[in-house]
Amino acid sequence: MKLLEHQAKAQFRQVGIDCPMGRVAHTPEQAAHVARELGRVVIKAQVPIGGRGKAGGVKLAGSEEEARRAAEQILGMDIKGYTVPAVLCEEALEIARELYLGVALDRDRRSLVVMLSFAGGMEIEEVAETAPEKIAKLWPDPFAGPQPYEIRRLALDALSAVGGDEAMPKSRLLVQLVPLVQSLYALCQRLDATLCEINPLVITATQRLIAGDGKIEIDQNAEFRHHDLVKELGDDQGAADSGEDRLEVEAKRRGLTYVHLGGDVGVIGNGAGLVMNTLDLVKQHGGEPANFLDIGGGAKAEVVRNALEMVLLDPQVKGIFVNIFGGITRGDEVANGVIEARDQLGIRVPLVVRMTGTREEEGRKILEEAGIVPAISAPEAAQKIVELVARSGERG
Amino acid sequence: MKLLEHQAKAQFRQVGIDCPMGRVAHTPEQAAHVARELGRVVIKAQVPIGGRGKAGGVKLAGSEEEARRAAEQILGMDIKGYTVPAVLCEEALEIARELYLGVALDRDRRSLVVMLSFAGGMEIEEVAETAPEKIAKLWPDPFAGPQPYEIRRLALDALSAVGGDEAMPKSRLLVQLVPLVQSLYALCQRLDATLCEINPLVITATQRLIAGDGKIEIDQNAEFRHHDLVKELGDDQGAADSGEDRLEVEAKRRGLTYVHLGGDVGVIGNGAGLVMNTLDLVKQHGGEPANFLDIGGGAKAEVVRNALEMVLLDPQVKGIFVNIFGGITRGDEVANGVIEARDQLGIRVPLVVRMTGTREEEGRKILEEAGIVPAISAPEAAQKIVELVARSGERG
Amino acid sequence: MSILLNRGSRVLVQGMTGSEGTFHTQQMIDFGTKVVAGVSPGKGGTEHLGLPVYDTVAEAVSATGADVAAVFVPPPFAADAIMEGSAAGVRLVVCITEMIPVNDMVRAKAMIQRRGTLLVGPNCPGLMSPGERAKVGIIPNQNGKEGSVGIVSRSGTLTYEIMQALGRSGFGQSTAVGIGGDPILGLSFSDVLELFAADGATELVVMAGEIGGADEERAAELIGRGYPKPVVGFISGRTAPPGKRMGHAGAIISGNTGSAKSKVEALERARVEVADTIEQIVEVVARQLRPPSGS
Amino acid sequence: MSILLNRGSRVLVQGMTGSEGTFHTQQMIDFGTKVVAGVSPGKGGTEHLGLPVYDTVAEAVSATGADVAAVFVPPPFAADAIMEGSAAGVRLVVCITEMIPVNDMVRAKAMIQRRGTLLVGPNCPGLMSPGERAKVGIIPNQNGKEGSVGIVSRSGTLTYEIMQALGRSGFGQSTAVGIGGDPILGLSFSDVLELFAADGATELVVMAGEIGGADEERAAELIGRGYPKPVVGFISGRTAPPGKRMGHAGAIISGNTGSAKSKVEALERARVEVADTIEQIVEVVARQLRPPSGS
Repeated sequence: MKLLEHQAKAQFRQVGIDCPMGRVAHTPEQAAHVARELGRVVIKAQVPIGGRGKAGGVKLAGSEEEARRAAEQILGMDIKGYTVPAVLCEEALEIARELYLGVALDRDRRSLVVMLSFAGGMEIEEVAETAPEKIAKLWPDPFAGPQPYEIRRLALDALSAVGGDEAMPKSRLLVQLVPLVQSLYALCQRLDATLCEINPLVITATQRLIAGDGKIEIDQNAEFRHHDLVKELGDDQGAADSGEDRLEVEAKRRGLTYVHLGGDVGVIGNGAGLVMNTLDLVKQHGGEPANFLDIGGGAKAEVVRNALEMVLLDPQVKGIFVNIFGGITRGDEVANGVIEARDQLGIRVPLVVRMTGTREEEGRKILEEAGIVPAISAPEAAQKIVELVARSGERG
Repeated sequence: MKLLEHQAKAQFRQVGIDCPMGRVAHTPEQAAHVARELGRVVIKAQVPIGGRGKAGGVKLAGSEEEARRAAEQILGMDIKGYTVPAVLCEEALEIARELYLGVALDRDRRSLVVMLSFAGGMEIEEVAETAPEKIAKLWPDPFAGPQPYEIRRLALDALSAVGGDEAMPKSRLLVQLVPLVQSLYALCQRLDATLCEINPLVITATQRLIAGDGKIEIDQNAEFRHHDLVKELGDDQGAADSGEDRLEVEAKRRGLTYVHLGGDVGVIGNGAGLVMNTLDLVKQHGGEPANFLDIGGGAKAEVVRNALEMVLLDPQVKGIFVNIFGGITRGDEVANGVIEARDQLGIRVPLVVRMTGTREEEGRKILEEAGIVPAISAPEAAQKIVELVARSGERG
Repeated sequence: MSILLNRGSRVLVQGMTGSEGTFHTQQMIDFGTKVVAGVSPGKGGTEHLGLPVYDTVAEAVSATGADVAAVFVPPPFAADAIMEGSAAGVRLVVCITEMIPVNDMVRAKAMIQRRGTLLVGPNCPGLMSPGERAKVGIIPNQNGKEGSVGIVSRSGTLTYEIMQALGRSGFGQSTAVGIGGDPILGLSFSDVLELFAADGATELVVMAGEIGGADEERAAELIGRGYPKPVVGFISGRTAPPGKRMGHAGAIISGNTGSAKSKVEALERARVEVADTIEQIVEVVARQLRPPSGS
Repeated sequence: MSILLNRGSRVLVQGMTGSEGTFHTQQMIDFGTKVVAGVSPGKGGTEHLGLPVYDTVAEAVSATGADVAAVFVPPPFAADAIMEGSAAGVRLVVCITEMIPVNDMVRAKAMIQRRGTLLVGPNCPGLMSPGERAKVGIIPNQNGKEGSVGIVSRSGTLTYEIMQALGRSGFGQSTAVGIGGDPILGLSFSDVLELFAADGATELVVMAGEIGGADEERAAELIGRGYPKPVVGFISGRTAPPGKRMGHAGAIISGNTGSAKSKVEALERARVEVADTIEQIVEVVARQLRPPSGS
């Protein structure tokens, strides 16, 4: 799960990472109230996505009145599909320099990587693309974590990559960075995060390091170890209507692996690779997949029914392509599930079922008897569903 | 520092290790009050030393009245030199079996060792002596800590060392021991402890694992990382007059490395090895050292004065042997310190100073001029101080 | 011949007494695999599927001489199971379990690497060497067909599809390896390609990648430096949008890395023919190898 | 010749700019040691005692070719300094710092062992090879005298006493090593004994142990299995009571382990002559070696 900025900062504070003073506001009045206390403030949209600044979701306010107006503008605005439910109002920092500091999963190295750059404040992906040498990296031993000497070296590498910096004396920088990096890394481990990022990490005019913004992503697979926290944070985000796709939320509730893609051809299959390949086939034949839905291995009729129901919740779906490879999953089970669902749900949109492997004969026979034409080859089936959907579009 | 049982258990609880319900009582009335709540209780003397049971410091009480009487007997009693300031009153457990579980420093392996034995409840040193095969051991990687599979193996080793056990099914034991050992080890790391011990670790009649007693020793060298905790625990112990040697407490306050030994020949030297050797020499010549006092390297006159003052706080001291090897420490500095101290403190007991190494000539000259006879050889000096003390004893 | 697994491999199953473990152990035995023991902490001393069950892998190894461990334990315990196998000295661990926390895998991977243990998976279907009648994992038995195509893939069902499609055209496998759909994997495409390069029974390799990570690009580099056998490529997830995790934890395009385009291009730069569909894979294989005996 | 340190050793000093570091670095230079650099994080680019100062050991090593690191940094940072030296590839780290948390040392020890770095200390006076004009640590310069006695000891001042007493009778040292008074040490008595065994310049070894731990007993076992040179033993703390830490963190008798009695007996079982006083050490050495040239 992705934490909102203020949620991430609450985690930072717990491990002793300095953050600006501030509070969350849900109304312009609350924002004005915070400005009364803190003076010059920054008002920031709380949405789990980058690029808020460019979208107008971050504003500086020098007075109560300005804070109220800024919050008015930001609250409820749409940022990349997310409706802004709340703003974070924080003291405006005197910025001497902005760094980037992040702990992230490095797939290539099969390890966490600590990244530090003096080219902070901007999109780090852009720096990685255009000036990768400006990002110093450290791959700590996963058991030992980053050692002080490694962190000093990282800092010195980052420093020399920009030819030095005057915002803070080197020794002061090293002394502050060592515990900061250790805390961030420990937090990443403790939360089972795949990303803990401070961007910008601000060097203030008074030579302190303060987390200007925070991003944390908790590994979905590890959420069972953080049940209470994930629930608490999720409730907080959910209550505020964080803009997560409603269909995906529903799928999660149903225990299905579902991704909403926005087209009109519903896709169901067993196995992530197979479903991805099915999407590719639909696209190759000129169709637009509505979703990714993997029913996994060994699915029973009930699961197939659940999946069909889910796909149909998407009003854009004009046809469904079920692609099953029978390994542990049995063709007859799937066929029964499809028919059950069609009959009980009164499915009207075209349905193409491609089925091969274990009990494919039995499955096909069941489908044929129920009036559903099964396909053997996946490309054939893809072509067929795309045609059927196109025709229904002409009709409708 | 050594934690008292109830202090150790408070730490255990913080990491999720089950302990019996209970509270500390400083008066018999308080103890009776706890018994009213908990029913059958155990009343235990809170002193930082083993063997309380044999000394009569642990009693079972079936009623309020019995609890009051037991507390009356235990409070204020002397256990191996410690006056009992408080008792811990705990629910009496239904014990099915007593195990031993400890994490300790293993010098030979240069590592922490986890020890588990089904021969718990008794002095583990005795088991180690008489039936070492009954203690299963695990030396975890110091960065990774003990892994679940290692802990299961430890448990199975301990189990098979006693030919199995019926108090709890094996699978249930394994499931409970894994998080318990991990918590205890993590606590040991977190507190920079050199010992975290649960003895007995009780298997209750209801097949739960509960810490019957707890011992924690925090590494003196790491106390700077646990300043608040050490102060809090120390205040708690100190306020209750835990019986720590008053002279050693005073020496700590003065920043001196001092051990009270109980004889009548005060010993001061520079370097732990040298002082130990000086004690040996005193003993070889028939004397009884009063203390160990190491003034360390490069000591100035002021430190020598402080040390002499400290040694004289011990009323049993009838003579002082100062043994200095001049390396970084300079003979003239030491000599000046000795004379200053003698004059300002009005030292009356005999003083023998042996001095060699850097500026030994200058030092000896200063001493001679001030009427103190210096010695060159340490054995000679030892003989001399022992004689002088013996003579003063005859006189006194 | 084959890679990783052969007729002599002695397999123990961690989590054999669970329902998944039971079903698939039976399947492995039916395929001809020498399964010699199960491991279930607390159940040591019992029997299951006619095999002895031990409390620890160490005991199982010393009692049975097992050299391969199959892991079927639930996600919270799977990384520990992998490390246990490694510490007990097995040569190869095959971890079927999916949904293992990624930081658990980072640590397990570091530990087994230090010890030199080979790992296939996690979140994978395992591997099968039909000519050796040896299978570890969950690849359906009926898909196995002895032959000379090496298959390496990140997906389970796609592997089965490819095996079946090739099989129907008469092409069997030397070994089929599903390396898994997670971001942190044991053997990579490159590792398996190197093994196939040295395997006498393998004449051609089918490599089925997908979006996410850069393992396919690394494999392409390896091939580009000169690979002794023809390789047929396949990449799924070409139409997946960035930032969405497509079922597999590892199948996600982040920023500019992991796109199908980058992978296809890298493979083509290495002169690997990349098929668009499974049917095309069969065509290319047929063209590259002599006319198959079965058709 | 000598052990561990010789004329060619190039020494860097971690914490050189501190007061202790400054004083002892000057002493080392005065003794003839090739000190080539200092390391003080944040002070890189400056000069101190006429030597370049670097921010990291890695930089110092690559710029100066240093192969020995002396650690003079305060206890909270000392274990990290040891690991830094090891990671930067120095052959030998000598850690003078005392009062290092024991768990820090457990981890540092595990890390450097993995890398094969030698460590002397911590809480030690360091070592000196007078014939090579090389010293790392704080052994007073005037105590150094070239000769054929190898000294290994857990105590600083006792080492100086022994060096001085032997020196006054004309016996110099090949190398004198103070291994330190902590419970967790780098080189043990056995390690140093093995080095002396192979050193051509060493004719006899004086081994000065003390209460605590079982390193002396282990060394006795080593000697008992056959040691090529005479060894003179010495154990201090014979009168120390159990449970009291006698200055050195390592000098403590716990339960039945670590007593002087056990150590003396173990050495005597290995036919090592154990002296009761420093004067006796000199007597035994004199008897074992040819009449010294200096007396």
